Amino acid sequence: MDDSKSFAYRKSLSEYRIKLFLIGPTILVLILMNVFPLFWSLILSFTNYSSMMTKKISLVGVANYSKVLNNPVLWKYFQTTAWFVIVAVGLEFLLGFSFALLLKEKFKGWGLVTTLMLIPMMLSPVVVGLFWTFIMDANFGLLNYIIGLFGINKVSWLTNPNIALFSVALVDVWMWTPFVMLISMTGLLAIPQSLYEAADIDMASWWFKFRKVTLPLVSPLLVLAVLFRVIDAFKMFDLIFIMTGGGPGDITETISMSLYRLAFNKFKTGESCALAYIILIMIIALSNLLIRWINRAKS
Amino acid sequence: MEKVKVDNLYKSFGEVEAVKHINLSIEEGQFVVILGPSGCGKTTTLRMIAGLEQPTAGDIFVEGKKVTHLHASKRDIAFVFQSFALYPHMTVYQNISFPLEAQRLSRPEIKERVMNVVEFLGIEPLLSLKPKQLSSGDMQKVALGRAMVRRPKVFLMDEPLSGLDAKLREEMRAELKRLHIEINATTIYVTHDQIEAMSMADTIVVMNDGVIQQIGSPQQVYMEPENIFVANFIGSPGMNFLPLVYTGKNTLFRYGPDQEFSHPQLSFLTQIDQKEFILGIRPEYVQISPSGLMNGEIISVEPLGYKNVYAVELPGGIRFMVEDMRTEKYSGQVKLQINWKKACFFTKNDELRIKWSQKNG
Amino acid sequence: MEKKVWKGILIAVGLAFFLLPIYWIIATSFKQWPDIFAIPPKFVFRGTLLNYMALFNIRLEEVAKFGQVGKSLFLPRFMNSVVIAGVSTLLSITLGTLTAYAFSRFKVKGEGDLLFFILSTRMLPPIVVGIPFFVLYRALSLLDTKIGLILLYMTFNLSFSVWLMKGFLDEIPKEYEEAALVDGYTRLEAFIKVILPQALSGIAATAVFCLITAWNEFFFALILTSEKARTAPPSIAAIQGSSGTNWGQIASGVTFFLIPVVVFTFLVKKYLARGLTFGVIKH
Amino acid sequence: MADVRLENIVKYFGRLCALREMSLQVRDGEFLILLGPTGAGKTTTLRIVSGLEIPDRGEIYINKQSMKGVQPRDRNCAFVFQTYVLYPHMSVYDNIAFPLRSKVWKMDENDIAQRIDRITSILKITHLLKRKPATLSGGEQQRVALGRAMVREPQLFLMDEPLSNLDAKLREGMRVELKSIHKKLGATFFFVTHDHVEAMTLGDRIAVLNQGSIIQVGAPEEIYSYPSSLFVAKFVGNPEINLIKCEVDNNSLQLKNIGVSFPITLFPQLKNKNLPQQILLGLRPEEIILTPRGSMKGEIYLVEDLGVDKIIRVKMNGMVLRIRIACEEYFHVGETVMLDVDTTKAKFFDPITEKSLER
Repeated sequence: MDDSKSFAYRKSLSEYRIKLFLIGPTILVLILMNVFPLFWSLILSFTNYSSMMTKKISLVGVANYSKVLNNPVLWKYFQTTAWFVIVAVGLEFLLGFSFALLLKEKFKGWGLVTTLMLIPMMLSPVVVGLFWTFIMDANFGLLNYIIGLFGINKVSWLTNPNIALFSVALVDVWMWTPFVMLISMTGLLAIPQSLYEAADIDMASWWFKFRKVTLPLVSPLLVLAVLFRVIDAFKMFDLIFIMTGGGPGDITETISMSLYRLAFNKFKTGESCALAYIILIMIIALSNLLIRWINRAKS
Repeated sequence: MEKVKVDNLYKSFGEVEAVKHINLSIEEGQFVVILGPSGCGKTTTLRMIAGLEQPTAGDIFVEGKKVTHLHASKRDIAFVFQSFALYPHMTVYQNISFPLEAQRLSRPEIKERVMNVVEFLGIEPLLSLKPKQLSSGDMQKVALGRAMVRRPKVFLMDEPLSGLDAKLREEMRAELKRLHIEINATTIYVTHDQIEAMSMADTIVVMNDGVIQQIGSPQQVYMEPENIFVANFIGSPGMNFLPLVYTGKNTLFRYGPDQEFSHPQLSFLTQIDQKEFILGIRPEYVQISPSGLMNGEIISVEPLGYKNVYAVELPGGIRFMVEDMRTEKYSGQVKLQINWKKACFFTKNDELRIKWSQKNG
Repeated sequence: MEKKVWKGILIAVGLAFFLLPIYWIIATSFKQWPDIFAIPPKFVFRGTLLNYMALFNIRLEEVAKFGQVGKSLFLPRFMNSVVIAGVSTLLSITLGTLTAYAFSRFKVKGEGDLLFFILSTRMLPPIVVGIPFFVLYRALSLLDTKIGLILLYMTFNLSFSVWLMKGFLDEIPKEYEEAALVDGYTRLEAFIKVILPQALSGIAATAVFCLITAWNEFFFALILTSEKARTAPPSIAAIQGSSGTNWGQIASGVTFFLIPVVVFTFLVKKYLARGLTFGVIKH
Repeated sequence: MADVRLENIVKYFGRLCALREMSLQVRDGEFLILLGPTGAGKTTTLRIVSGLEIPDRGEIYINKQSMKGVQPRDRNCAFVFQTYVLYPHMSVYDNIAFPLRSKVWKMDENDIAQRIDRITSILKITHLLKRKPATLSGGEQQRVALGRAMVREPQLFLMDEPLSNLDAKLREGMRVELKSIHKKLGATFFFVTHDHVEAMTLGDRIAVLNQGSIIQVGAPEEIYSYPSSLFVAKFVGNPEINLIKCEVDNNSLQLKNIGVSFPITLFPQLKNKNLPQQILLGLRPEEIILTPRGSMKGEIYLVEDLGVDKIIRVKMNGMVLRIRIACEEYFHVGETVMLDVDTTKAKFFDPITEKSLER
């Protein structure tokens, strides 16, 4: 064995080299495939570049941004998106948490029932959008048949302007309520049984236990679930694209849908990059909120 | 009239019989310790008395009133959990005031009762802390405070000291004992640690395999164990056991492959219609002395400072533990002398202690 | 007793709410042409495999009798999905596990920030990243190539598998490696012989989540592929477009596509909470 | 076999100093106990000797060879973890054979089988060889961990509180067995524990460690009867030693809050020593005697019956003394008793330096 001095030197080096070898590639890939494209689109957002026309690219400064910012139609689409997020995530929270409370106590077949209920969120939004369009069909749709059983007459879910957005939100609720249910159930099951036994011994009523023990202990996870949902719902594109394509008219046009139309129908690449960056800033704000909350939940 | 009466209590989980037809009656103000190895049914019994577990059969009475199927929240019984079960999101003050708030007492009355419990336990500086900021000793005191503040009819404690380290456990034992002397509350305390049982109990209930082996005072359980299980479970190191076979000739008994000895004290055994017995003798009543009856070889010595504990191998592979207060150390071949007055004799087949009046005359 | 009955009913309603739509589309995929549009909708019907035959171009002449004409490209697209999802998962799992191992076992300077940088790349909305990728891939002629999508899905799943695998590796105590080190093994041997065997269930679960994510992806497939590398999701949506609302064939396409996802869901049901929150929430 | 020398080891974890200029010598073939409260740096010391941890400063020598930069696998010392750390996916046989299959040993299979058979018969676990660790009891797991350490016949056994997870009865049995294995193998045992009873019963010598530095090293009796500092006196011995404040004035010892005084000459340990004004008298519970002609009066405050003997606590105007009496004597709470001091065994400490005065 060579003299131990150099041997020690080699050892500490190798640990540094191991770390570099293991972490380096991932960081490189993420930079190449994420940071670089974003940087590239930032540049494009200051030009009048259009991926279809071959005319010369020229810098237009913040023209794109000002055009986007004071375009009233876009603010309407932001409003539609906000409305969609509030309705969808709100319903998901209420339904999800109540199902979690329902399924807290284990019963025979509990495993099967909970897993079956979690399938919707695992499906591809395209597939869900497709078969819900079929189910929500005005005349031969299953949904109208079922509400008919309760005496409510047929509803044209996706074509009636004042409920189209609600219908899409309903599908989002169908798909993502299981997510909120799963997270709140994890929170409920994490509460040690001995706390409820202690509360029983202390002669606490059911409502007192719920208000003083269950709710405070499960709330961090509930907030986390809602944050995850808000970010996802804000980015919603697939369902809208499949079910209504933003129609009727532009009633259900969310911001992602309008960005898609701007970039891939009208091919105004520069402008769409500018709008993309505005959306990106909002998402980063929301993600920071989520990341800070993840730190709190972890501790 | 007893404070707590357990009448023919039976509990099974599927075919596993956890508690088999036990009877217990506990007087007002008594400190009763239910002692036994893990899995002997002691905690299940305690949880049934508290109402956290429903018995399969049998009844439980508190102050004469039947409470067997009454929900835990209607029994006015306090329960200190092994894991303390403190509410993690509440401060110490809120934890202790929780039971009083649950009964919707007035705010000033809650504050007054909580504060005098807090002073009694000396945990004023902890009031605004959360459980995870407390040491295990403090957590244990807060759990106690939450139980005391309600002034319940009975205190139930499920191995509350097992989470603490050795030194703290010793202090808390003395603290709990002092507490009991002061508030004189009927307490049922469950533990697997025989030192805790011996040092704290007025009465010890030894349980094993779901059955009560013996009920008695610490001295009774230590000096006159009902059977071999109790004799071995109490005392550290446990009692030494030596199988004896009566040779039929006056008081001559055989032990090991072919060693024999006799002693007048053994004469009463000869009158029993059995030939095989087991001699039980505590390590502190076996002396190394030249006039010893039995010989053996010392295989290890454990110096404890104020005494030495020897492991002595007798012929036939039987190992005796011997405690010796003298400072000088022995080794190699020695002779062992038994303090016959302190010996116990068990029958070989049912391992029960032979009670004979003139034996300890 | 009464509370139990109410609970049973509510759970049954919940199950119906979530499962009926899925059952309905599967049933539709086995319905004859007229039964599909029956008013009131038919729950009892004579099943047929016509829709599947049309989907996989089997005995087209028999199918033609029912007016569903035209060659369907579902099978090649389905295979594209399998290849792209499979390869990208393999890449992201290997790279992700190695990186997760480094974060879990070594003290890395600025670990917190690095990890959150990795997580934030997953938060980017596809629509925002889509435009620059379209322009770049066209410049690098990666449009409509399997490699293009594989690279993209690998990146998408890489950050996810780093976080999930770190969660799994953190649960394996460090002492196992240290025991192996003292027993005469190098760190690499210790990793292969002691850590990897215990992490297999974790790796499998992470792989399944990556597969599902890549399998279900729609937006990038829509804008970055057209013919050769087209995956199933955009092509199923296209069925609707081409020959009018051919719901029978759509139903069979949808059913065939969602079966693997349902199977995978049951495989990883123990890790669902963990998988959907980047390993932040453990069951 | 192996001797270990640690020379002023310093180890920081961030700002926390785990080991402070610590030096220690483990003699060849010795059973040395490293005793100290949790957080004293015991486990860190073991990990530094085994190479799992690198000290910031200081030298380690095993058999006079510097271990600087030597990998754990090349130090030929076995490490028995507190939580046993048996590989869950391997059978008991593979767990024990694992070290011998490493590149360092490259032993062929039937040699391994032979050696395992010998080791497992000593440890009485041959019937467990096919089983997976999860199916074993605590005691069995502990023996398998010991087997994995013994199988390579290392020069040095490093043991990190291996008995602390066993229940009381099993621990007693394992102590006797560990001692006999040590005698049989003749290897050097470096054993860490926080339980002073375990230390007293197992160790040939005990090194007391507190907050990263060695306080005292000596045989069990020496540590118990002649503690070099207040810390050792309080840490070793159950129940804890009684400490009484005293004042020295013209060769008489005033026990302040008990109101009694003794002539200094009574205490041979204090002969011709220049004593500080204030000193602390240390008396172990068995060093206070209950006799009718005792010089101190007290009232019994609590009686704890441990079967083999009784611990009674006597209150003497504000101070509580712990006294050990034979189990025959019988007292009840509230009774007044007379006490006396075993002057030969009394220990004296300087309250400021907390050092023993007899050194």
